[in-house]
Amino acid sequence: MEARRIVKRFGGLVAVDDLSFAVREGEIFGLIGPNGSGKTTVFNLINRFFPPTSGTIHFGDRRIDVLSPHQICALGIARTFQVVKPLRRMTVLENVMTGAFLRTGSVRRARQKALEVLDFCKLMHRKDFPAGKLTIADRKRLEIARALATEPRLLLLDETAAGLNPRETEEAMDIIRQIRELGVTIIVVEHVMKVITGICDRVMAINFGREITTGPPAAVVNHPEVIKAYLGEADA
Amino acid sequence: MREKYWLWVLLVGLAIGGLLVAGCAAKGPQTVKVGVILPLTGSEAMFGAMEKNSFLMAYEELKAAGKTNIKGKEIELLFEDDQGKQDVAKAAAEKLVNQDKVVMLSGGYTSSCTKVIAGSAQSMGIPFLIVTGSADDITRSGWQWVFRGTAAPASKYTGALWDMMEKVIKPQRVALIYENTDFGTSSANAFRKACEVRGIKIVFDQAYEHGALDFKPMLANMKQTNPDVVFAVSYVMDAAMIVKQMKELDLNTNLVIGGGAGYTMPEFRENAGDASEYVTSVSLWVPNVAWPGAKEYFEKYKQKYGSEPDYHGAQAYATMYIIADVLGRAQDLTPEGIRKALKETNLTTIMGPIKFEDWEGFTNQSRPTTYVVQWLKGKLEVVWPENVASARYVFPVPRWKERG
Amino acid sequence: MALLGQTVICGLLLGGMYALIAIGMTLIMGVMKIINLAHGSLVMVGMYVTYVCYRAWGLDPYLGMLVAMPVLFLLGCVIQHFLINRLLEVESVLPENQVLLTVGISLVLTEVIRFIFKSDYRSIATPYTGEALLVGGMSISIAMAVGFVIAMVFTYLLHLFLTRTDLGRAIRATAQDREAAQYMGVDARRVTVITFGLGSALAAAGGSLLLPLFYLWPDIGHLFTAKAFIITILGGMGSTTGALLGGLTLGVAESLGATYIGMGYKDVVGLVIFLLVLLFLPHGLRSLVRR
Amino acid sequence: MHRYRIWAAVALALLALALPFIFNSPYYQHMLILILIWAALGTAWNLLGGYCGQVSFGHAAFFGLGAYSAGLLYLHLGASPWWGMALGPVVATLVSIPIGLICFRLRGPYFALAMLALGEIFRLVFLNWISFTNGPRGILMVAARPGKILFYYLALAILGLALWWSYLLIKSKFGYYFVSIREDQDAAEALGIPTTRYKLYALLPSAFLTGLVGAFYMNYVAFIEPNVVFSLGNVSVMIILVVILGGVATLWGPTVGAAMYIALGELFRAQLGAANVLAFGVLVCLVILFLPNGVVGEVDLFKRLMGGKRRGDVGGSLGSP
Repeated sequence: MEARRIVKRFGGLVAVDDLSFAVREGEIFGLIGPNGSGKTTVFNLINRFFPPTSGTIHFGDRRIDVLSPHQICALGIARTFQVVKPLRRMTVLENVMTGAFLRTGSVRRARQKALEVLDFCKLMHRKDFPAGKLTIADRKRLEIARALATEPRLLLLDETAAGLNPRETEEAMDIIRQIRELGVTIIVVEHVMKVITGICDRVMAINFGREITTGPPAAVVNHPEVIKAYLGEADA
Repeated sequence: MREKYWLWVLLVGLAIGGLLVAGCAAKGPQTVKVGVILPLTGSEAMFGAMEKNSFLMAYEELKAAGKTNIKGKEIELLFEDDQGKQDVAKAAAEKLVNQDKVVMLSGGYTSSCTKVIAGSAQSMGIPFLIVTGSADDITRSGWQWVFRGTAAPASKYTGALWDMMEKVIKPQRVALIYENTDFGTSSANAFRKACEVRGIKIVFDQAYEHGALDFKPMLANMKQTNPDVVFAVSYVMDAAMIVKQMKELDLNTNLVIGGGAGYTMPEFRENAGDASEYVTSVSLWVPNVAWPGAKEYFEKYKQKYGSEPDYHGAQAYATMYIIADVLGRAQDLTPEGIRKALKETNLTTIMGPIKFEDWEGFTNQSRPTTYVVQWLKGKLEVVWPENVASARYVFPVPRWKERG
Repeated sequence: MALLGQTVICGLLLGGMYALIAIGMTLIMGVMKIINLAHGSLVMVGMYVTYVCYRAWGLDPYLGMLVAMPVLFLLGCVIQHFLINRLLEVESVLPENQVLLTVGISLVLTEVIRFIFKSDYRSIATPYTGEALLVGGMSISIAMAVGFVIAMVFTYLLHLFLTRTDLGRAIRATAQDREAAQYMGVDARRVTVITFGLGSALAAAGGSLLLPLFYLWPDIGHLFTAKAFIITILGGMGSTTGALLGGLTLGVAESLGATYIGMGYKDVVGLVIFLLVLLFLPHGLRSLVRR
Repeated sequence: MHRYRIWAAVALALLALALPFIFNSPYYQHMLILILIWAALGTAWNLLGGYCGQVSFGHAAFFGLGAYSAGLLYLHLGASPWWGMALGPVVATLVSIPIGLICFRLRGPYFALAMLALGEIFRLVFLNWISFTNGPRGILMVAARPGKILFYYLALAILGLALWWSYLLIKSKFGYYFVSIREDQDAAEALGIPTTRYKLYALLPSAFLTGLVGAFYMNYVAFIEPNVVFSLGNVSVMIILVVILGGVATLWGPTVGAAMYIALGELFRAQLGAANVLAFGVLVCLVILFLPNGVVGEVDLFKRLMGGKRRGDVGGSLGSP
């Protein structure tokens, strides 16, 4: 996946400013930056919740910034939401089945697929629970499971570890690693540095929608500009 | 959860039990039941209530005179509410005929409900005597079970008016406005045809939806066409709004003629105030009409219910008299027997003589007597035909600015 | 030319009346995000209160309004507190069952009034009823002009209230983001109750202004509900200036439609504009002005 | 459990077939037909409004179009309005396509109001376009008509069709997609669901069935006018009322709601005189306050009996087995 010089303006505000990056197949790519630096906007541009003001996005050899979100998902890019969006009055199983239906029209096969995914994400014990009544950790996991059920080649994870306790965070990291084993490319947006340094192959730090630096996690996290950006946030 | 459980058990129980109870009328002493379907709730309820009151008043009078006793059985009126909705009217008709076993139906206020009741009565073979519903096609459908006595077909309200038009008004340029209801469009169609026959030019012709706040755009438009006579078919309060706004616009014509309904009612004068003066209208009935009993009805109603009745009430009152007369004459109280008796009716009521005849494509339709009335000094006076006039007409009417 | 002038004037004056009724609704819709089908019935109840004041004490409708508004404020608070808020708290598949609740409320209000006052048409005759100024061949109804001015004053006062007072700001905050407002210490429940009361009071004011011009019967409410919706959407939910703009637009559009297309189609004109705005200007006409 | 449900379904079907003979009076049969009419309308609306969450306040448009298809055939061509049963649903479906494509851009209350406006536009156009529709005078059919039993079975067949389609749709991929669109449109879109297209898939059968019922209504009542069949208050809103009373997004909810609406409405009308509408209004408020998801939606026992939803679930949704 590659983004070329993407820009997004909301009225006078520039949320993403001339950002270019490429994600290699099979890697876990981290995206960090202080609050409001434009990370989630990047996701929203990739799966085209809104169109970029300028610039192009490519997936494989297809230009995807002209497609609609559901077409992008059909191409194999799935995402989770920072503010989780469970289908509240459906059970966990039904949630995941909804994702699985992208690749099959058969209820039986969708259920089978969903059960596999639930097993993979260790949500089996919650399968008949209404999604609206899950704990935060389970909801985050449900987001991942649902996205996985669409059989993506690229998975966008938006703050999967936010709000989780250390043990839950560990579990989440395990799951992400296992997903990569399946051959899925992953982009994570994360605040929790432990996750970034623990699983990412490469990390890009952004602030005010602009790239600060890209490189191996350890280098980026210790980059003076990055520290300044986070400190700046702490001051404010 | 527990209380909810009981609530739905209650609801379902009510629903199932409800229908059974609804149909089974209490079995009282032997009576001759007559079903009357009127709008007692909903936006037409005002007239429904007036008609129900009038029915009851007539019933009491008849009872006092011993005329409600038919071969040893009392007439019993069963009122049903149609809410002004046609489904409900149909349900009411079915219920009255099949559950309550009425011998005949009456009522019918709005055209749509009357049509549906008439259709049901026809297919069930039960006589239906209409009180108010005035759509032409009700008595033009060849339905032998449907009778209309006190109400004229919408297109026939203007009989007396055309006589006066030819002799007195002699209009050149007429403006026609009407509400887009069955009554309004039927009246307008008939009026257009009558103008065509006489070579009168219609310079403005427009329908409106009833209940508008502001008629000025339409009236200002009309003013530009410079009509000498306005013919307007309107519901009660629209009528008041229209003449008030004519005054505000200083729209002067030789005469404003209402096509019945709205322009003759007490509420019209109350709301329009002095703008109602000189407004002329066709009418089926006025309190000071010559038929015996009309004035007494008006006074008695006013005393008893505290408000002035209009021709709708008179229609209901007269209908009750027709019903008593018909049931009294009927050989037997089967539908066929009552139908025969209806057909032979020759009765003078406060609405004039009632005789169910077949004419001009109508069946079982009494020939209406119509009048031209005019608001003079705040009172509704009959001005045409001249032989029954209670006051002399004013024509042409003074301009707005010349009025005191 | 006089015809066009007359048409526009009529439209503007009428639009002012519409606006006052709609402002009540835009407040309610803005804060609660619900479609209140009982709004017209509240207008109707307000008109009856003013009518009773006139009949019982000879109170001019413009003064009777001052009685009707508090009464309706209370009624609105009661409806919101005991009925609608209750429903907001229960889990339901479609939030739209609130709409049905307002249908029920509207039925009940209408029928209760019918029980008390019967279905009779009622109207009042003030000295200024039916009086008009004639300016250059164009007629301006006195009662409408007065109503228009009062409507403008109310709109302005409401605008001040919403922007200058704490309570007003709390209402606006709740309208924008209920959860965020709650985090910041706004008692959203109380705000909704007050908003509904305020909306009802404004509905009563709008009704009272119409009383000298129009007439009254229990089913009159239906006439206003649809208009208020159209205006609310035209103006953008929750915006007082938007409602004013929407009211005037609808008034003028209806008038022009009535003059140049035909009286029967005037409502179609309003509805088509409504649809177009809904589709192409999601935040209402206000977004045109802002740009 | 499964066998038990099949027997229940067979028993229900037999009961439905036998009802007009149990209530062997035209009055009760009329009530039953009205219940079937409203049940079918509610079931059709429920597909779009209940499952897919697109609350339409304009279904009177489809109902009226169906009714007028039959009526206009009779008026202009003198054809039997029975042909309208074929034409009506097709017209309603065709008209629903552009309506859907336009209005599905809108969400929540905006969609509801756009549909409301459309319904009203249809009413006003049919009212004023007198040369084509006969305007407010409506269309009155004067012809000998078959008895109630035939109408009953026809209405039953329509309701059967509506339930059958609903069942097939909600048990399949479509059902899952509809509900996910209702629950969260963004999430659905991100899961690869073309939301506008699936909303249309819910609208098409909904409009088709509503038009079919409209055409049936013309045949049954034999008189229509724009203010009756395109009514906002008496058609569009009442359809929603029926669904919410019975149970949103449940297969049997609309049928139960229709039975309550007609039976209680008629009971009140016949017993309470002028207070009937007031009593009905109070009842509506009570039901919505205490059973916000309708009778079927709230009652577990009922749900399991009717195959609606397993126990342990809240607020009736999918109706999956």
